[in-house]
Amino acid sequence: MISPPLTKNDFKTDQEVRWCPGCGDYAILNAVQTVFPMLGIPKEKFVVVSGIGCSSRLPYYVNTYGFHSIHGRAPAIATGIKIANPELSVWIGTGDGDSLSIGGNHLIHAMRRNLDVKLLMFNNRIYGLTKGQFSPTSEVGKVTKSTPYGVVDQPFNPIALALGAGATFVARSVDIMSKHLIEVLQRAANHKGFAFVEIYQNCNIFNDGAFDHLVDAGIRDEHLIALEHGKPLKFGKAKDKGIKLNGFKPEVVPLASTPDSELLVWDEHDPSSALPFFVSAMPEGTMPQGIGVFRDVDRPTFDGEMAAQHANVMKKYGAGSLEKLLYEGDTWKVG
Amino acid sequence: MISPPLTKNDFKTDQEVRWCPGCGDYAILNAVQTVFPMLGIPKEKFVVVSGIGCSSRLPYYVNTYGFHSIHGRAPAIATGIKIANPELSVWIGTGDGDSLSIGGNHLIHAMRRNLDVKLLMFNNRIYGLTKGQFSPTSEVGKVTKSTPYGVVDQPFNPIALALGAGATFVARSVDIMSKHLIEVLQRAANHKGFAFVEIYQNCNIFNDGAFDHLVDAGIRDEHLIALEHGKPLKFGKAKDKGIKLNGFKPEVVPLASTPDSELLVWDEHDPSSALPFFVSAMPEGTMPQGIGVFRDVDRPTFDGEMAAQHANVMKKYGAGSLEKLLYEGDTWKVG
Amino acid sequence: MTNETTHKVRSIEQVVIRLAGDSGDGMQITGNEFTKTSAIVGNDLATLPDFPAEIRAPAGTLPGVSGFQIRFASKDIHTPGDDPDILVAMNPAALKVNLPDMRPGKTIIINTAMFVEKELRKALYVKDDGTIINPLNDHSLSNYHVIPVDLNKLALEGTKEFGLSPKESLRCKNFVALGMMYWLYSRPLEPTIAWLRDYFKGDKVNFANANIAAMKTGYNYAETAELFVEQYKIPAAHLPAGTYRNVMGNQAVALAIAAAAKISGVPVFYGSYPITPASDILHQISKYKNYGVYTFQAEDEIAAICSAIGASFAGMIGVTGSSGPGIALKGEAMGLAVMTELPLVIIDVQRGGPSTGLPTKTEQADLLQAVLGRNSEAPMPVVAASSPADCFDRFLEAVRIATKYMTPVVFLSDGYLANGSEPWRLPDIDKLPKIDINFRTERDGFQPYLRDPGTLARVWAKPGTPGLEHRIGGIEKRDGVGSINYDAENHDSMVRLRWRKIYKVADDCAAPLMAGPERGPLLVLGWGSTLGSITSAVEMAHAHKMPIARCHLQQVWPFPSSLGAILSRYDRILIPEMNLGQMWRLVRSEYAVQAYSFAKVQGRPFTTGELFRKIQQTLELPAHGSSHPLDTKLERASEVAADVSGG
Amino acid sequence: MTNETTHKVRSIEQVVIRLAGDSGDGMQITGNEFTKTSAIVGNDLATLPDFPAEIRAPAGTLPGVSGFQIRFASKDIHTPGDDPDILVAMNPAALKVNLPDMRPGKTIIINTAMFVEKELRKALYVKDDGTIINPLNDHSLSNYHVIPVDLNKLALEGTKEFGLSPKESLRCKNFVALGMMYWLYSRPLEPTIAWLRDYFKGDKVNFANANIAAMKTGYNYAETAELFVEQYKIPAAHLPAGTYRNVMGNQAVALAIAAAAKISGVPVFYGSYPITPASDILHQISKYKNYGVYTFQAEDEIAAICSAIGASFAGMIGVTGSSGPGIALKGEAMGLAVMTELPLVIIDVQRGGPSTGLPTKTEQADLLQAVLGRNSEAPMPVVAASSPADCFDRFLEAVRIATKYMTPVVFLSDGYLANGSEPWRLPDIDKLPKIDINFRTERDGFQPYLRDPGTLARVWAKPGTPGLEHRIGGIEKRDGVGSINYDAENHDSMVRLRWRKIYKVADDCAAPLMAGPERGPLLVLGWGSTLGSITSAVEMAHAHKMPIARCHLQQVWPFPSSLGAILSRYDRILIPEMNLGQMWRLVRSEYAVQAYSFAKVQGRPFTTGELFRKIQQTLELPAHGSSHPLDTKLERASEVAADVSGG
Ligand SMILES: Cc1ncc(C[n+]2csc(CCOP(=O)(O)OP(=O)(O)O)c2C)c(N)n1
Ligand SMILES: Cc1ncc(C[n+]2csc(CCOP(=O)(O)OP(=O)(O)O)c2C)c(N)n1
Ligand code: SF4
Ligand code: SF4
Ligand SMILES: [Mg+2]
Ligand SMILES: [Mg+2]
Repeated sequence: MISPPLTKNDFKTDQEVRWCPGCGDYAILNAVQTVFPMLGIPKEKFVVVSGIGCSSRLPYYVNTYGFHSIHGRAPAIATGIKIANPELSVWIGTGDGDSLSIGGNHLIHAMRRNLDVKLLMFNNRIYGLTKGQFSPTSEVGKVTKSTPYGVVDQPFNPIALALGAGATFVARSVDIMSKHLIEVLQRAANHKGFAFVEIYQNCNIFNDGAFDHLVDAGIRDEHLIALEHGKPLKFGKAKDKGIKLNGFKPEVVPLASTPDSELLVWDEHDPSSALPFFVSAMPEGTMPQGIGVFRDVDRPTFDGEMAAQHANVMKKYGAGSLEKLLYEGDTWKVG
Repeated sequence: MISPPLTKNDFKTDQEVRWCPGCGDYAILNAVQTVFPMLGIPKEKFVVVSGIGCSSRLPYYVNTYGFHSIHGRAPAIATGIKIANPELSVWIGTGDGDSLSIGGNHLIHAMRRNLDVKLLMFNNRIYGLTKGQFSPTSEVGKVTKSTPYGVVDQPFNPIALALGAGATFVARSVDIMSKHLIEVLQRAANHKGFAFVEIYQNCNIFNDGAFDHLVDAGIRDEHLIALEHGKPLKFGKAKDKGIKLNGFKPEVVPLASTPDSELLVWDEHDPSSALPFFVSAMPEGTMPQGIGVFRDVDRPTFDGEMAAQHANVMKKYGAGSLEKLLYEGDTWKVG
Repeated sequence: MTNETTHKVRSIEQVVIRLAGDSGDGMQITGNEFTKTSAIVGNDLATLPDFPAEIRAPAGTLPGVSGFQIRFASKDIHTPGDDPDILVAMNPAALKVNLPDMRPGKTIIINTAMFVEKELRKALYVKDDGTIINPLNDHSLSNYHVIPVDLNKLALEGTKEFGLSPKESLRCKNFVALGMMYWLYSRPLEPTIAWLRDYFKGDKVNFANANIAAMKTGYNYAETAELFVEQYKIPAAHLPAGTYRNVMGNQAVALAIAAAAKISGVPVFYGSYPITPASDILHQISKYKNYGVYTFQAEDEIAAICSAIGASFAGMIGVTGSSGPGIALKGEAMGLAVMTELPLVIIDVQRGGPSTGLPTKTEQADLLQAVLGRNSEAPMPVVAASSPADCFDRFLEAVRIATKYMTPVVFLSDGYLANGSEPWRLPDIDKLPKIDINFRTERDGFQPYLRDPGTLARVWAKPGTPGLEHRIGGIEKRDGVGSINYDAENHDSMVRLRWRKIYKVADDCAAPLMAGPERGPLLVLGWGSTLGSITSAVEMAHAHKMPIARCHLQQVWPFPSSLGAILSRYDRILIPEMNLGQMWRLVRSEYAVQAYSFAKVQGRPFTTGELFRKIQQTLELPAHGSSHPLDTKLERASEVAADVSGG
Repeated sequence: MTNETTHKVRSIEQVVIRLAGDSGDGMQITGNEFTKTSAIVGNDLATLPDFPAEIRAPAGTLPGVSGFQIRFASKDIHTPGDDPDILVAMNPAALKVNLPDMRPGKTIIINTAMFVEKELRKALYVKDDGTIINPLNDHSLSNYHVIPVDLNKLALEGTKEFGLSPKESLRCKNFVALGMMYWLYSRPLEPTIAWLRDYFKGDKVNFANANIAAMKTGYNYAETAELFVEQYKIPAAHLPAGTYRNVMGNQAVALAIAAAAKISGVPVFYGSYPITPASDILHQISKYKNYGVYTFQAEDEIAAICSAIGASFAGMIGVTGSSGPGIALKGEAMGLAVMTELPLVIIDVQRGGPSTGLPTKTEQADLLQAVLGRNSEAPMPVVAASSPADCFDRFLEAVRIATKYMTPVVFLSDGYLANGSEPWRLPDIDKLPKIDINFRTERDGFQPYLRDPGTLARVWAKPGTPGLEHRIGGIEKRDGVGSINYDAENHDSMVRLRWRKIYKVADDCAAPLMAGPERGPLLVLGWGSTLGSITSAVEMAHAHKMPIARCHLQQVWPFPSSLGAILSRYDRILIPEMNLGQMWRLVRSEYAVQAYSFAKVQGRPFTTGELFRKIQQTLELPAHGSSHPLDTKLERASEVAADVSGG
């Protein structure tokens, strides 16, 4: 039976989307519904898992299998799902609070294990659902509901954390850059292993404009640098600046006076994560922030290795016999 | 009143030390008891906090205030202690399971906040107390009680994780290298902020010799590289090898044919953690593993900033009056 | 604005009004202003906000409706009222959601501007064939007294002079409605004017003026357009003399936290992770840095409680707060606090469950979790607030018990108390309960598990004190010396000691609130936020000459030592709860008494009416009888019968 | 080795022996070998290992003592015995720790080689003035029959020929002791020889031979040195016909996990985080990969249960296991499983608490946590195993309930069951209970909360099934369609529906195990691992002609529907528990009955003797009376009295 190719509409549910008008989440949902039908995966083989938060409403709006679980635990739930059925395409929708605050541990463990799931972290630098407390990505000094005198916690750098935890695919995109976002999600989908995608997302109610200084159409080319495999690192509206290594420090140089050969060349497949870490550590303000794919390396997946181990044991010993198992070892007969 | 200087004996308790004979924990305890009296801190101002594990027995053996808490939660308990009294010198004794498995989230959050505590992670790449299951630092393929067919999880690189989480002081030492260990603990003590110290520790019962290939006296100089601030990276029994940057890849080079000026120069104070991450990512096997201080940078501490914020508010508004607080706003009188 | 009206002003005893609109319509602000003004004119009152569920629904839809109910009266009242006398419906969705609660003959003010196709469609006023229904035009409202007003137009016109955009002008429509209500119930505008002036300061003063103008527009429109047949006056209530303010439960807890630090002289540490409906406590007290209150927003609930335990160890009063799902996460650490015998208050602002449940609705279903929900024998006292203002006293009581007995204490509130409000007669600061805390400093004879023979509390010796170095932890201890101990008999005696310590609180706690005869045919036993409903229903029963009594627990665990005797004096015990019989279980487990359970788990308080009817019915039931909250036996029996007849 | 002895061989009915030594002395291995051999010769038996607490104490110290008690008999027995008939003490510490349990006149075999100053000092055989006490030389053992043997010397000599180092030779001393015991109780050496040959294979064969030689040395020494006056024979017991093996509780659970996967045809997923005493389940089943058993060692207990929930969602049978502190952490996720109505078994191998407590000791104090320890109304069935072998049946029952009713189920075991062992008559594979699982595949009429009207179970539709795409989660649902729903009435009915579903199990579960008369003066009500002690005590009472009865619950929540009637037929109910009256509370809460609590929290099972005495005493107490596990009222009264007289 040949079924007609899936379309975006196939992934829409009858649920009313209940985000605030103007919320960046709509754009992300749109990208997800655009990418899913492109992947050649039957609709019933997708599972969207989430924790709790505005972002975590995602499963309700994507017409496939979904699990809106409890706060922070989506990666753990997804681990069970993938072990039970490695053939499923499992996606996690989560927030900066859900995944980096209460769920931080499950996140880093799923990353080190290289569980084959795609995690989209809607980073709005705030707890949206609970109405505006600071999150682990909020800036120092920020006044929020719970910090009337300003945040004193240093935020995480999510990309650096993911690299430190050993994630095999790490990327960043922006809610309003829909073409870029769709490309990044496709890349994530095609990666076999844990894909961590940070998405700058505007919460227009509790943290409006958090990323404007980076992503506003007018200025973004000066503040974001698109990472492209095999190419030297260049940015600027006029593509007039590049990044060069000075000792062990990154330096912005004018292309006018710098030959391409002196620029850092992007290599997303480097087995070491030192280079992407180096770029992720470039300070906001003085240096552009990377978008695109920071890292994409092949490593055996957790669920794959587990399945392989099962297959090996099965091959070696055959399907276990319950009779043998119970009756093995030191038994004796009475009567 | 001038009290006599403290000695190692002042930090011994009457509790019988209950680790297995030959366990690496003894050497770490010895280093702690050696370093504490050197710090000029009165005995009652120390607090040793721990979770659960063999390593977490540490508080019982150090004669000062101690809290043997629950599994994985030592950094959270320590956060409360430091906020309540920033003058205390708070130390955490923990294991690779306690801090990286169940306690991973508290660990990375304490690091990003730069809580001013010193955390000693006894890394024996195994769960000792529960008798030998693999831990998040166990190698792939390892056969343990819970992995009769070998571990399939990729381990964490604890140094990389700490750097990814933003720790301001990151170091590594070895149980049997007591002089080195004592120096590292002193450096940790002198750091104002979160000090993460990974200590390779031998569990001679459940994972004997886990680090022999790196730390055995005969071979260690070839496999460990001591990081020394301001100096080029050199190692080898005859100090005959160095590390040089090739593009963005580390390379071992013979010093005979390489001038010092071409070597990577160690800078533990670099505000970016890219360099220490780069070194931490050098693969075991083909490259030497760093020991000593990976990173030591100044950043405001969490407890310090919190205290400062309190002081500021107090200065600005004066001590709050309960009368005013209750009676403020819209009140009315009856009768 | 003085009230020189020619309208008939009728004096009435009480009114229940409900304001309902879209989440974006400012209903909560409007309700709060009305509340404050009513409080200032001296009415007794009670409020019940009704938030939309955690998500932000699209404007105009049913899930986006936000409501605020106020009851204000010239007499002593205990609840926000069963059903409204008057409803303000700002849009079709608000009408649709709230209409089921309106009894025939009541008044509904409707903002006609919003009853257009687009909005009606969002509110699902649609027939099966897709055509629109307009309730203003069919006969569905014929049983009500409907007052149609174009609030949008009034807002636009009333604020013309301020040069606002239409969108901005429309935002003032809630103040138009408020002005109308102020006229109808003869309330002064001044308090709200003052508040608006204070809220929109500096370059925002234009908004203050626009809203004031909108309010006056509404006020004048109500007067001149002769919308209402009568104008009402609700005289001041005869409240005890004193200074009053209006207070919500979470506010009262926040104030009590500051008070605890001030009274005891020992700082309070609050470790918390945000969760509805507890977060507002964190928000409010994070401003109290100059009161000796330290707040730490932790990475999760486990870190929150552990940090509080650490702070207690280091000599602050550790407090942690959350709601049901977060408290579930704290169970293991609560056991640690039991074992280490450190003072700690665990605030549980209960919400609808299980799991994520109904986060914005109220429930009393964490009682058994609070009392028993931990591994092994880990007893701790539990106190429960019974009204918004009572949160203040109850919280201080929790701190008193925690520090006196060196024990964790659970303080139970719920969503209804947290966001509901009532007038609070402010306490005399000098007469607040004492919280005496003595840190051990004496070296001689020091042992970490040395006890006060009266309270069985162990000493509190904080790090930094010379000579008292010691170690505590979660492993079983030998009493006194506090060393690790695995002996069988020691364990048995320590398990019992920890329980005995908790039972001591039974003799040193708030007495149950009693009303009615000392013995008789029926006792209504309650706890927590049902106090208002139960009191009203009992008063209604008394008005009907039923000789029933009420016993309300403030200390819910251990039971006050007087409770056993009280229960024995009545023929029937009725236990109404917003859960499936948790107090019913606890009372039966402790006293093996028969009791009737009245269980309702609908995310909202009991109505006085339904409780009164239940009391009536119970009086007909056998003395010393019981009913199971689920009545499963009945159900099973009827299923069997069904099988038989059907098969 | 045939037994051609000239000694008197006396036939006896039963013996209790205890082997005790340092953790390094191999007492658990020795005990297991003795157990196995006794099983093979057909005795009924029960064992009780006693591990040192979680830490590894230095050799020779009191905390380092490890023990193993075996009772074997020619009759049907239920417990490992109250006190040993014979103790083997490998070192001074072992003697000191175990002597209090020995009654006068009993036999003690002592390894004299270790009773030297250094070792005596480690065992604290020291006077106040610092001088050493040697119990072999003072009169402290004069009430016992002491048999001194130099096991070290025997081990060194017996293994001379194998060229071992002295340290290695000395490691064989436990086998010398084992050989002696084998001779004493006329057991064959062959099974142990076979085991040693299998254990030390290949290049380790030398160790096998050395240990065999050591064992024979002990055997021969016992015979030739005329250590014992008599030699004993314990004939085979009259057990029901069948094939037997010895099984520990954790083993039985592991086997049941494999069986569940095999019987149902649906793989089992086990998500767990190691914790004493549950870890061995993980260890064992991680070998069962070819049985359809998937194990995941998670980063913590929360991830463990969440992964199991995820696996259940995806169509495996999700199981998670831990002990008390770990279960406390799972509370929130257990609520999610309730709300999503997914099958899940939560194994709680209870240990001493609260908090870290006494990790290697047993306790029954997680009962109320299992039944009620979660936020809001989150009911789930609870089954409890009552013997090591019963763990197998009970676990399968838990899986049956979980999958039939689509609900989480708690399976309670404890440290005593986990590590204790008994002979298990192996079940006929064909006669194992059926576990029928039908995944929904039919699209027509599919709704995610569609229910079976009989069980109220919802459908199980796993991801990957075309056309059944749906969303589940922790927010309240509208029944049937499964969409998010915040309505008051819907919530009330869903809360009740989830409870009613659980109560249905009351009619479809294992009946209580009854013994004794159908009505009478006393019923002993028990649950869990106390079955053995209670049965023995009841049998003793029957031997004394007391007409008492026993009721043991296998299904502990909801109570089997027959229980109410059973309780009503006896004048007195006695509830013995290794906690402070948790079942006592639960029974009273459900039935409002009077009951006497017998609470003991000493990290070890009841003795038959103490239970029997309690039964005797209770028969003297008033009919339909109660005693509180803490007797706080008595205590309070006496304290008051003390105050008065003292003041
Ligand atoms: C155990 C638990 N703790 C706390 C909460 C309350 N809570 C729900 S979502 C959330 C944070 C949401 O922030 P984020 O993950 O950034 O999502 P956003 O709403 O910003 O998309 C919190 C604290 C909860 N539901 N459960
Ligand atoms: C909540 C909880 N889960 C599990 C355990 C069991 N447990 C105790 S220590 C430990 C791991 C110990 O490993 P590690 O931290 O590496 O310490 P080590 O013993 O190796 O020094 C585990 C799983 C526990 N005590 N509490
Ligand atoms: S609160 Fe913020 S993140 Fe949440 S839906 Fe609204 S705009 Fe989006
Ligand atoms: S088990 Fe290992 S880590 Fe623990 S005390 Fe023994 S040797 Fe040390
Ligand atoms: Mg967010
Ligand atoms: Mg370890």
